[in-house]
Amino acid sequence: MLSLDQIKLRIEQAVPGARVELVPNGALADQASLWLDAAHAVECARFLRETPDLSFDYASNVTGVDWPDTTVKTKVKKVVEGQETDVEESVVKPGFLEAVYHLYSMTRKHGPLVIRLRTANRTDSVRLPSFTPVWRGAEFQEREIFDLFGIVFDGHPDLRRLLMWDGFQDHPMRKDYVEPDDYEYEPTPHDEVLEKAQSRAAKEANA
Amino acid sequence: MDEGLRNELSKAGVFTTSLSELYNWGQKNSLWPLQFGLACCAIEMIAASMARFDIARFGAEVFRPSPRQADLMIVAGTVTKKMAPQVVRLYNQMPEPKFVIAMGACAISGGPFKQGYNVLKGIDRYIPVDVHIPGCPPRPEALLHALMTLQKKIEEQSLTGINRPRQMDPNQTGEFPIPTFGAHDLEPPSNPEVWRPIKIDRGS
Amino acid sequence: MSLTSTGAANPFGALSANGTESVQRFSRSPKPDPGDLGGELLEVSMGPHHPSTHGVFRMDVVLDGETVVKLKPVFGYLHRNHEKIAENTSYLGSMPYTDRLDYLCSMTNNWAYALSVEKLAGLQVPERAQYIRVITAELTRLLNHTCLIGFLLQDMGALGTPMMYAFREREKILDLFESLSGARMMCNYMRFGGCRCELPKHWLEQARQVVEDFPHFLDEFEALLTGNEILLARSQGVGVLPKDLAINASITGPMLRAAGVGYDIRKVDNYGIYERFEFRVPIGAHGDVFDRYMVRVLEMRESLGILRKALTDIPEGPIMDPKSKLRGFKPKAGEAYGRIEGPKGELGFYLISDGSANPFRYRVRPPSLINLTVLEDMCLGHNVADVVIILGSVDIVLGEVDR
Amino acid sequence: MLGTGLIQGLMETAKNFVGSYHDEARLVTVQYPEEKIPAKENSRNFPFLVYDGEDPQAGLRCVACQICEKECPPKCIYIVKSKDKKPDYTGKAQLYPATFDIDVSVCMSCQICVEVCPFDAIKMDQVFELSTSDRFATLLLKKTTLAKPNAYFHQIHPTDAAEIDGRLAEEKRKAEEKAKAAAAAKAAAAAAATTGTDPKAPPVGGAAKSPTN
Amino acid sequence: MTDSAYTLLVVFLGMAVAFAAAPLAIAWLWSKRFAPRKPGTVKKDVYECGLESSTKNWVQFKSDYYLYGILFLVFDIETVFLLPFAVSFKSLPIGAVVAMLVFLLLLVEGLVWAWRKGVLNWK
Repeated sequence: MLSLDQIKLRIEQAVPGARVELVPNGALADQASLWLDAAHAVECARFLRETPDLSFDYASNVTGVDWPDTTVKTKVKKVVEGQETDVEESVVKPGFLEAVYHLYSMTRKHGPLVIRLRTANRTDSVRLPSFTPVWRGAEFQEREIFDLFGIVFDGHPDLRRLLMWDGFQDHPMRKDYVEPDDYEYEPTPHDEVLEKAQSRAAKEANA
Repeated sequence: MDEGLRNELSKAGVFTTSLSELYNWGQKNSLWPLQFGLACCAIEMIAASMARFDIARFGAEVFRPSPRQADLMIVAGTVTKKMAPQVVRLYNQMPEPKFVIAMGACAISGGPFKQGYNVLKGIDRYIPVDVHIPGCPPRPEALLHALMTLQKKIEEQSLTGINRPRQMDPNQTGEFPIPTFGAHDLEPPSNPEVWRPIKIDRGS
Repeated sequence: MSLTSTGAANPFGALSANGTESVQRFSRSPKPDPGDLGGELLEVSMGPHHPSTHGVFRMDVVLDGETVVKLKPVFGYLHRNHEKIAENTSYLGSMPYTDRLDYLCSMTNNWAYALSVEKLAGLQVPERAQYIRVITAELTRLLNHTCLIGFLLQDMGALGTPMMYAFREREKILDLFESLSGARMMCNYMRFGGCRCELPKHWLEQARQVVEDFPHFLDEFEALLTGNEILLARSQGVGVLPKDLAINASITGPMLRAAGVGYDIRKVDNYGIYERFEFRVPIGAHGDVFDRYMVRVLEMRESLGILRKALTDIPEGPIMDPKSKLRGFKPKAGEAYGRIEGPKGELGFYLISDGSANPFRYRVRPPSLINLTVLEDMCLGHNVADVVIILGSVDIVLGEVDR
Repeated sequence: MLGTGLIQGLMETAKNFVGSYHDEARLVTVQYPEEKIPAKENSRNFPFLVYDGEDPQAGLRCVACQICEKECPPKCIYIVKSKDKKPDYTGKAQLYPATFDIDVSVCMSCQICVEVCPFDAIKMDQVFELSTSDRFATLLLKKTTLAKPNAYFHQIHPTDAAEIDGRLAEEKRKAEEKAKAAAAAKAAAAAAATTGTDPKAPPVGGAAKSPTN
Repeated sequence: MTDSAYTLLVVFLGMAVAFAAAPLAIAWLWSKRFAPRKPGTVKKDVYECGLESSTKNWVQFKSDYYLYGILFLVFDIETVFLLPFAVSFKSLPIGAVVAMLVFLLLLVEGLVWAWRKGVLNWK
């Protein structure tokens, strides 16, 4: 199988204007991934599937990942009223939603090519191009990501909630989803369940 | 009709019984379970109905697919919030002398999936449960032991008086309200008539 | 409405379903005008509580008489939030939950999860543990395929008899797993870097005994089923899955091999020590229900070959990598995707770790859910009774479909 | 000829039917209440607490370290530490659990608590006949119902019990040796102190080595 | 009352009716005394795999079912005629047996014709 850089070059030649970046993987060197920009993603996907020597014809796994906003604390020297003090500055890095595709080739039998698509942010612009027209195997998995993470896939033939009931609001697999508090009878309370039970008891006590 | 007299008569070949004993004896030995498998416990329920752990010896091997012909509902597996209205509707559609066995940790209290957002923490929030079987999944013999517990419980039923079964008491409810789907949880989260948890005083 | 008999190939010409290629999608007006003999379209939901759906799976089927016109599967009735719970539990704590994913094959679920965590943390597995993993995985494959054939024949109407035979064999294998790991179905036996406990004293002899008796049972099973005309009539030419649609729809496992694509992850990835066993991968020719049945029967015979070889030359030695820690296991930040050839298809675990004791993202690639993508394409034009058999031949387990 | 497969299948079932009268392999049914499948040694159902000696509360091996409470995946163990201490098998003063509840209706019998317990205090039982009609009272097992003697542990898991007892006895022996050595050293120091010289006070007798996991 | 031949018949008729009506009466008494009626909207609802029956199910069926109905009816009546014959065919002369065989043959021939015609084959 070609190395990731060669694939990156091949994609950039084949699809003019496509921005492709390499995303390193801390734990496993051979499973680094390629980030594609949303505009040209579908042409890159078709290119990856059509070219004979790559022929990634099998989208094995489609996963949704929720990267919340991270506050990065940086120590920075600042002059405050004349003295030189260390001031902690926390910069809030905006989070995003991500769809990760693991592609394999059944005809060439070569290993995972990991493709990442990222949304602009987690709140209003959560649209991504759907790969279902290219690989039909991604249909249900993209519906599951829409249901549990909230990424809207343009071009998906039948985008509905896959697992939760239709009247369900919010997307439960996001990190900031608040569960309904239905632990009335809790004989072995633990950490956050204990806090919920105590806050509920307090509310009932003064209510 | 004390026991001593009954023994002599039976030695002499005369067998006496009462109407409720006959009714209970008939009912307990022909419990027809509803074919209602949800998850892993359903496979253990099927294993219990196969050759090795023969459930037919308790008269319960006829698994009726439709609730109209079943009188025992074995809730075998995790009851999720999306499935709970269907479980309560099936329970309501069963003819009246009906019993419920909550098989497995998930059916009793949500079990290992208790912290899930889509898991109902136990089916006794909406329907009355007669026998609980802990275990994940309980062994097929545990299901047979539960059937024996249920049969003992049916044996002690009396046709009249205060602790007669629910279906014979005209003023007890014959139907349990079906929860509807809300924004994050079922509306109402539990049925107060059926779900009366005790208060655990944790002191600390 | 022409009343000419269609000379189909197999013996019971009159009773079998006709070909599927020439079915054109026709949309019938809601209220047919009085002269037309055709009825209206009937919407039926083979709902969550249905004897033929192997659990709580729902299909909204639109019928024109007996022929299926549209079929939409509905999922989520057993969505137990396994991935959300795994994000609040340690790596070791999620291992017993993997037994509950595909609750017919717990050992292969454990292996897939252990394999991807070993990839993530770079752990080595000693020789003896690799052999034990191959033995338990192949026993699980036998278990799963016998159960499936029992359920498939139950769907076809052979109420009970094949299931009784299948479950009698399953109990023998479950006894082996219980004496090894302690529980019949939920073994929780593999750890990251090896296995949890050593084989009991006589376990290997009992396993060899079971593996020797199994071909006798298989011949009995095939004598009962494979030649059976009713099985042939009801499964040949039913639910045909073309080869290129199978690849494009990411179908894996026996369904894919029945469609004619020889893709078996044991041969492709060579994970574990599968390159030491030579076994053939059965491939079907037509991709219909009968081919899926035959591929699974032949796969069981191949697994027996692997088991015989593995049980003879299992070495002595440690079963756990001494370096791997049980508690406080914190792999370094990064991600890994490990996959194995489960009895139902490619079972993969995609783990993203941020260096803490709990995984940041824990994703299971469910072969049953993805194999259902083509359920509608296979069922169009068939009778409702055939939909039941096609669903049975896809071999779904709801714990894995809905996770 | 049409139907040979069917007849072959019927012959198969006939063979099985006749076989079920004499062939042992075909008689698989276990008549549950009367006959019981002999429990396999490793088989596990719900945890129980092991105690040495006679008094269940004093002999408990559990020192309320709450490792099993943290590691339990479905979080079904609840432990409250005691205020005072009691001597454990090596004589060292250890805490003990004031309340130790296991909610059997949540437990998934995965035996992770047994694996992570450094004091071999919790083991897996083989009792599975726990079906009750009253959920709240009987399915929350308290410390009193959980505690079972070491002899019972020997009865259900002979090899594990023997190996653990060997290790515990060996640690007890080492602890006693250390205590004896410490006592001898203290006696020597006291003797030295009385003879006027004031050697540097020898370190206080080493604490008994905590049992290794 | 005059013991004409019919009194025996009337008594026999009364006993037969009583024999049939007795269990029904007991069941009715039992349900009135021990099983009070508690009808509910959900209990009366159509059972549709646990779901609420959304679409209307009184829909105009395809005509092919009609053909199956007719074929079943023919063979149902045939078995009804076979019953008395099966009870008494030992004491019947050869002629009656041949007549019944002709009757059976006609029906089997009808089945073969229908099968050849592909009527059983669902389009």
